[in-house]
Amino acid sequence: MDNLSSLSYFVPELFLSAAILIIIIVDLLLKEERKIWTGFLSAAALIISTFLIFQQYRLSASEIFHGMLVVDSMAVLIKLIIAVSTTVIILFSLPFIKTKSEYYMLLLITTLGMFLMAGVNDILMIILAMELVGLMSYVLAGFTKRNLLSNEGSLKYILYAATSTGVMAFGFSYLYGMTGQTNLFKIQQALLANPPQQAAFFIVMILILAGLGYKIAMVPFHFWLPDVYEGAPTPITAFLSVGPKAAGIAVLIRFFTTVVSHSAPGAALSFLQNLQVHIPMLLAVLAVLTMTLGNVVALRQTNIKRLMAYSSIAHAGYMIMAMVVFNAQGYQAILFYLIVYLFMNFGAFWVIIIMTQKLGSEEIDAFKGLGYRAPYTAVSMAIFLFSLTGLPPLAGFIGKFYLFSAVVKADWYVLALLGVLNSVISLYYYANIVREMFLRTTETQVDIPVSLYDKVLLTLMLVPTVLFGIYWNPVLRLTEISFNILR
Amino acid sequence: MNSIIPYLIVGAIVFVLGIFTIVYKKNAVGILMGIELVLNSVNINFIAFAKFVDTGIHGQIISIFVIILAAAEAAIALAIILNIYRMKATVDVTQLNKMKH
Amino acid sequence: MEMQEVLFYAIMAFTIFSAVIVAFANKLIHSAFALLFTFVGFAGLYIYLSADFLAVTQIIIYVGGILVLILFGVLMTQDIYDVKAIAAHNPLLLSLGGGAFTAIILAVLISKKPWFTLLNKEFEPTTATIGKLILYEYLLPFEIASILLLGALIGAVYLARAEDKDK
Amino acid sequence: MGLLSLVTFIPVFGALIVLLIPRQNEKAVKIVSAVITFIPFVLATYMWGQFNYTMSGINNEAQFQFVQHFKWIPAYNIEYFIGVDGLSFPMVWLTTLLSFLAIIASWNINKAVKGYFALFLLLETGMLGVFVSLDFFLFYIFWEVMLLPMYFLIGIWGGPRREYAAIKFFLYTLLGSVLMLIVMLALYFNVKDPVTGGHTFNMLHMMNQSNHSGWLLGVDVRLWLYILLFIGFAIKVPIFPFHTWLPDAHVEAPTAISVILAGILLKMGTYGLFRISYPIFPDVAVKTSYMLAVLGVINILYGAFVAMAQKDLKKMVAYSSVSHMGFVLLGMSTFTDAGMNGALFQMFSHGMITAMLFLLVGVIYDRAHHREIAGFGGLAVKMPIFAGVATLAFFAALGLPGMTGFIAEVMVFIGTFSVYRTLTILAVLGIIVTASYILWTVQRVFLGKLNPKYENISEISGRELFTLVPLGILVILFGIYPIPILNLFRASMTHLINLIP
Amino acid sequence: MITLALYIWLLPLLAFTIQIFLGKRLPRKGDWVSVSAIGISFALSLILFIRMLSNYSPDFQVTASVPWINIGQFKIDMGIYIDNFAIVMLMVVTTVSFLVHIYSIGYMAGDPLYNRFFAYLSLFSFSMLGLVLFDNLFGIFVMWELVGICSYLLIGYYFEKDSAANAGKKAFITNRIGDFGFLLGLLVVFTAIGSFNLSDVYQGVVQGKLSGGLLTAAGILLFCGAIGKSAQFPLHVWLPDAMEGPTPVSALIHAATMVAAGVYLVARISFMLSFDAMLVVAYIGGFTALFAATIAITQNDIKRVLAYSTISQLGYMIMAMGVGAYSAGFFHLVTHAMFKAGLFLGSGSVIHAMHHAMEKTHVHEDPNDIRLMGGFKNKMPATYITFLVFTLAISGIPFFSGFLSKDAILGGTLAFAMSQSNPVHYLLPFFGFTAAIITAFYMFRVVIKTFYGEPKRPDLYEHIHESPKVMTVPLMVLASLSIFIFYTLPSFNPISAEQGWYEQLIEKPASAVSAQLGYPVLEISEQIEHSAHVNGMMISILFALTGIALAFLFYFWKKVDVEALTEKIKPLYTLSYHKYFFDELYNATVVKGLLAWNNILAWFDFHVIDGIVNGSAFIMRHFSSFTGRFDLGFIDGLVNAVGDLTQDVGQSVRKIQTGQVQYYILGALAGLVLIIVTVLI
Repeated sequence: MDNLSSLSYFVPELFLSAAILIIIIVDLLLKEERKIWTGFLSAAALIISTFLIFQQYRLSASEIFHGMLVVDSMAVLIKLIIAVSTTVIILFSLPFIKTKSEYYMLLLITTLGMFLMAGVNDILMIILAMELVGLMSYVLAGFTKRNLLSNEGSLKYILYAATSTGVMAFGFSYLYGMTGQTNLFKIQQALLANPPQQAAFFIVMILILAGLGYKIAMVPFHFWLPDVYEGAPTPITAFLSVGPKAAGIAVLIRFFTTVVSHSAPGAALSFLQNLQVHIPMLLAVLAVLTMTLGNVVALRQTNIKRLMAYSSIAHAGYMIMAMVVFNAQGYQAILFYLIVYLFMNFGAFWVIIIMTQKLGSEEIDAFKGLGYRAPYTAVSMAIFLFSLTGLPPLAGFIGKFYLFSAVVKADWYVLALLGVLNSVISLYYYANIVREMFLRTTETQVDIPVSLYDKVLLTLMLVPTVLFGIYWNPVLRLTEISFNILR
Repeated sequence: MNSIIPYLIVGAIVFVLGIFTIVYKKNAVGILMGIELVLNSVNINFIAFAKFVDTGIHGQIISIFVIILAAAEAAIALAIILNIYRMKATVDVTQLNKMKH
Repeated sequence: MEMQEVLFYAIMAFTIFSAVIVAFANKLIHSAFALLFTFVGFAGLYIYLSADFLAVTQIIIYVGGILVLILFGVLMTQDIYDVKAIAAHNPLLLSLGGGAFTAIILAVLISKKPWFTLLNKEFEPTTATIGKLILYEYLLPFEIASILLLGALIGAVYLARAEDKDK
Repeated sequence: MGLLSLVTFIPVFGALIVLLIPRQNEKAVKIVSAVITFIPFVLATYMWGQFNYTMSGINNEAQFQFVQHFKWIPAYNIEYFIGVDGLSFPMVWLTTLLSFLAIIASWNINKAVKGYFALFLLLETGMLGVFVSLDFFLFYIFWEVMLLPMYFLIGIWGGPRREYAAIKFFLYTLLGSVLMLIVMLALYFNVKDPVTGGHTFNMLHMMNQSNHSGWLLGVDVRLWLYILLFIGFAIKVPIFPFHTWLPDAHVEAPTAISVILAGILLKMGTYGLFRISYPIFPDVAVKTSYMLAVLGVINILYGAFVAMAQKDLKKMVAYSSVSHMGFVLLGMSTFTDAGMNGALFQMFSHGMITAMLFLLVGVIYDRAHHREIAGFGGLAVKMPIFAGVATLAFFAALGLPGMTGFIAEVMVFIGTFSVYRTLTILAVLGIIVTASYILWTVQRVFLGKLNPKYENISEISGRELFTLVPLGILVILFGIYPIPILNLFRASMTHLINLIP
Repeated sequence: MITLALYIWLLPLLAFTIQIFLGKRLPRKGDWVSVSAIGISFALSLILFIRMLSNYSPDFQVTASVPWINIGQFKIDMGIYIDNFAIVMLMVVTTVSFLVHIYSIGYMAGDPLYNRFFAYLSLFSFSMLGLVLFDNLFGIFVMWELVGICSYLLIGYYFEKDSAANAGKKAFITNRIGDFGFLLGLLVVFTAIGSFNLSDVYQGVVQGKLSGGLLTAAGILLFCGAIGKSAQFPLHVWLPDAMEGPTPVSALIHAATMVAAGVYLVARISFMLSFDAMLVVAYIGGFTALFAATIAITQNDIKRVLAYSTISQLGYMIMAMGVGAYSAGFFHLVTHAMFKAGLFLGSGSVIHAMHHAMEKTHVHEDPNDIRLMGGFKNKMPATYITFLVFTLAISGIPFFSGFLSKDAILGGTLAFAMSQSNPVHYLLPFFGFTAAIITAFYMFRVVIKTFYGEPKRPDLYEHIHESPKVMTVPLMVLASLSIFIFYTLPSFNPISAEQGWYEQLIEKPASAVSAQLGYPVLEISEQIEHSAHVNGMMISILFALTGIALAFLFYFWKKVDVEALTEKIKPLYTLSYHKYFFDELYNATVVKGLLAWNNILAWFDFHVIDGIVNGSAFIMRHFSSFTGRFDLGFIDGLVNAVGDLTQDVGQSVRKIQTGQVQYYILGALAGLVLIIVTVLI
């Protein structure tokens, strides 16, 4: 599709770009104490773009901008998740970041980058979109300039990420060399027409995986994540754990489904089968490693943000696990999981954000006796944590249920078994926080005041976490219409 | 010269040297140089393939964008490095390990 | 062997040699200057690859922009007259090992594919083509790149700006 | 209509009501909770009156009673499908009864009262839900819903090592249930609803062997699934060697929770075997039945021996549960009328007897603040009524004729003897050991010279007696005249046995 | 008839219920409730008994049953079965029980738990009557256990005394061991025949559903119950200790009724005893008879002597069952119930007196010790005379009931031995006759030491008084019941009951085994029986008199220096005095062994099962670089251990996260290389 007609498929992104520019201009006009208005505007822009994205469900799946991007239902849903998650993050940030309008601009630009990631279909666009998200994330991770940890995390992030991107780009260059194409569809056709040498192709895939994997913190490309999560301002930590991850998974799914796996009849399938290297098996091993490492290391964390960092690695592992089946059901499960993960993870982070502020510590010990000092918050936190563990009747369980069901359906029993055992391990450290909150008490039981705003946000996260555990049909319907990938 | 192999070899060697630099240098700016080397190796690959493989010149265009990226990355990285230097008076990454385990 | 060919190999050797210096130089400032030569070497190679526009861009952006930036960084963050401060490195063996493994893998990769049987286009100027492509097929990346630069600008400025009002 | 749903969900609504009561008004919380738990008991008793003894249930929806069946998540064919048959109804009734009594027994809770009662009510819904669910997914949800309240109830209101015990319980049982999750999924994808042709979680469809697709009939997979499922249930029972969570959890849990744990939760493991493992994998069940019997005997003997060595009264009772649950396993491994009914009856009977024992331990603990068996002595002098009730309970536990435990054990023995002779002999040996440790305990606690420390110990209070007497009466009543209970089982058990090839 | 029996059976239960709940509040603490209940039962039994006598039909039987458990293949009916056998047993039980109740009013007066005592007595009566009345083995077993519980409760009645509590526990557990066999026997029977009903079992055996080795096994296993309950070797150890209970209890439960239940059971199941099973029964009984008698010689506690004597006499009965002399054995059960109850009540009377004397003089010694007694015949004439009657009866002197029954047994054993080709079986009459001498000897030892001679403790002697009427009257009644007349009616033959109602009405039950096999299990011709009977009578009278004479020689006339003799046969004496060290043996082996075993298992549970993964965590710690948390012992649980393990792994993995970005990059690189290498190679 040519550029002009593509525009109608590009409305949310266009709107967001326009909004960014407007906010930059508005920012110049605002006085220091009024700069929070940029935040409100950003939130409004995101909410509007959420609706705009929703409209895109009506579009038929198609390539736009000469194959640079595709708009299909999966991309739409991922964009939806991203838009909601950024909106929530902005809501999270409003009480804390009132004067620095750059924050909101950067968030919006990142969001734009993630929107692009949801639909990238060209290796140039992959690099570009990921770098757009990456660059903004580096700045956001180091946003508290006066905080050494924040800066340290940010530096590690950029060095690690730049290297990974370099490696990935290097891999892409070879992929380009093998096919002479940059568009993923064309690459696929070229690969089918002229199958590459196996070993070389595999190495290329792994090099690319290094870049894609770093974004979703797949083992062994996860190293940056704990430090960055710990150092970054907590809202940004929360942000990084959902939005970019969703976008990263979208890219991963899209790349592998289009290039490596193709369920279309005929040659495509035989190509995959003839491939000596069993990519699903490779992913399965990596998934198990990812979740196990995340869970096992999380066991010994004392800093709650760091714990959440490792737990987010584990959750990425669960999602990768469902990817190995390479079918609609797996993708649907991942999308479902992303939705519920958004709520429960943000819920937990929101509690961490408000409580670390009030308790003045990020250590888990500091949560001691919270259940009696701020009951509503603590109970909500417990619900989020148990949901993250995957206990019914909470949304997290349903999410995991679909992940495992996709895996079991494809007869990956051992993988499923390792996955559920990992859930059991994860219970230990999640319950550890709960234990601090409820099973232990402090000498002084002073109530911690929680503002109405905090509570409302908490409830906003809590309701879906519980509701989707009991009645999740709407979410299921949403994912059902959304796992369509153009290829 | 009329074969792609020398270019690929140059690309590969520079890539390896880049990775080596990234790992070997203690100074954050040094690491940044390593990254630039890696990106350059990426570029030469793209351009070489554009000449020897592609019917068009997509590779070259990608290279342009990679250069842009390199510039932006360097700018931000240096900004961060400067920030750290301001606070800690060092850019030695081995000393930036307050967060670990 | 033709002159062109000799020159080609000379540039190649020069590039690699400069890159080696970048990697192994003890002083950062040496690395920085070696990096300059590497960039230039690459520009030379680009010409052989019929990428005239790229060669120029390489010189302008890399040498004129990025390298200056890096030099600036080097100078800002350390005392150039203090020799000792930059002498130390990370474990050499470990780093070499890492590099060696990468090299082996790449050797495998390169050797596996019969690359040389592919077409070898004749030289032709590319600037116009690139211009057309960017405004047609690559319009979107081009626009995105602008936003990216805008964002990088905002970010870098924010980070680098000394804020007196903070705290 | 909807009676069963009412029974199941009244407690959870009660929990909401409790949460709305102001924190200071502890009395109101307690009274409301008692009333709330009493309603399901009344309803369940009414249902007993309506119960049709000839309907067998097990794998035939038409044969279930008080059925409610409608779609819940249509996209995945998850249904809200509940109903009772002779297998589940006695458990439902027992659950409502014990929950009510446990609430009464919780009267002296004074820490975070609201939380305690709300969680307790939630727990009750979980337990009832497990017993009434006929959709595997629903079953699983309820199964897990029990975990959370239990964790908190042990962890917050428990004894000194409560944190350890709570997390141990939690991890163990979660481990078991996640294994079940895999089996559930595997079954789901291999069973077709004969009407719609889609996959289904409906247990009854899973029981119809012809609904399974080919590969699941391959014995290997079935065996593995059976084993996974079995481990899941075994942890709950608990079957040796998965039992080590039990002593800790029981010892640290507050009295009422121990009652629930031992009285109801342990039964869920064997209930699961009856309800799910047997009808879905009858062939594998038959093949592995000898192993089950051996495990049962190990449980009986091992539990009894270890119980004898305990110095802590509550731990002793806890291990006695391990021993007594062995009878259930032994009985159900036989597929004979006497054995299966006996196993079920033992579940019912042990639920009451062990509840009594834990209540009694709680009574002592409230007064003495310790549970060292050696630290008591001669309590019968100062607490004759208590000693009398305790003796009754202990005798019931050792299988004295005239009480339910005896009937159950004898039925199990009769059922087993024709199938596994040597094992039965070993199991019968177990009752000697049981008698030994129970009498020894009775002697050390109640008989002999009064320990001067307890010169002023007070006699059991009316409230405490109120929790014990109904159970005592039932234990004797059904011990002399077990027909009402056995009638409940009969049709279902006969049908279940017929299902086993 | 059935209704009557139900009344007889259920009245004591009613009394128990009233007593246990209301006893304390009733006037006189409600003793009258129990007494009148058992009194009515007694009267009703008497009616039954008289009806039986007047009907005069050996084949009389009435049954009635209702379904109890009925599920699928598994059915148990509960019912009542009344025949002459049962009526006689009812009579015995109610008589003794009634008398003991009355006696207890005096004996237990002033006890703080008076009402509970009567409640227990009532419960016991109920259970014992049930045991007699049930028509099926299952019901019998149930009641069997219930009487065991009553016994436990009553032995441990003075629960504040550790010895009493211990004795109760010991009795119960020992009985449980016997019941283990009983239960297995029940299982064998039910598995083979599918019913517990005695007549069904009979039919089943006749039809051959249960035959051969299994039949023998079933018989022996059921007999195991009797071994426990009737305190036969080797499970006899509990009965002497059971004397810790109040004396009326000893009389009722541990002499007259409950311990005889074993005999009753053997009689009831005798139809299914194969020859081998009978031999086992006979030898156990015979050996016990002699074995217990030898212990009784040296005991100084009056009640212990009686206890061992009871064991010995029960041995006789069991032996009689074994040799096929069922009616003789059962006869001995009846007569023994009367005189042994009498002996216990008599000794109770003595003890009661001693007790009071001791209280008066503030002496704290054992009131049961016969070494402190002597010359009581003047102070307690009624007790003395009755006691003498009972002693004569047990010694087997003509004109007393014991003679009739014991003589029948001895004759039976002799006949058995004579009918068998294997001479080894003469051991049985040898056991019997030897025990008879010893019995006469030790019983008179007690009589002499208690009632004759000089008072050994004049201080106590002064305060010795005859017991109240409420206690002596039952003694007299029992004494009169120990005279031959009652058992030989209507013939009045003092040395043979052959013409009496008993021998006429109580017939040897037909053997189902014989019917199954088609030939008699045990055939003893009339001739042999007759000659054995005559010879046996002679020898037994002779032996009894010899025993008495010896006793007088030793203890009355003191012609033989007992001390010197004791010294001479010190080892034997010690053996006997310490009851052949059976308690010690059991304690050292079974009890200690069991406890040790338990501790081993508990240790196993705690350390191995619970620590299995803990252990691996321990090893892990050694191998991994991380050595922290080393001090945590072994004790953490399985989950904790898994946790430890995973946490340690976590800790090790965490170490990779060094905080240096270059190591991160290297790590990723290494991972990348690793993937490629693993996959490509």
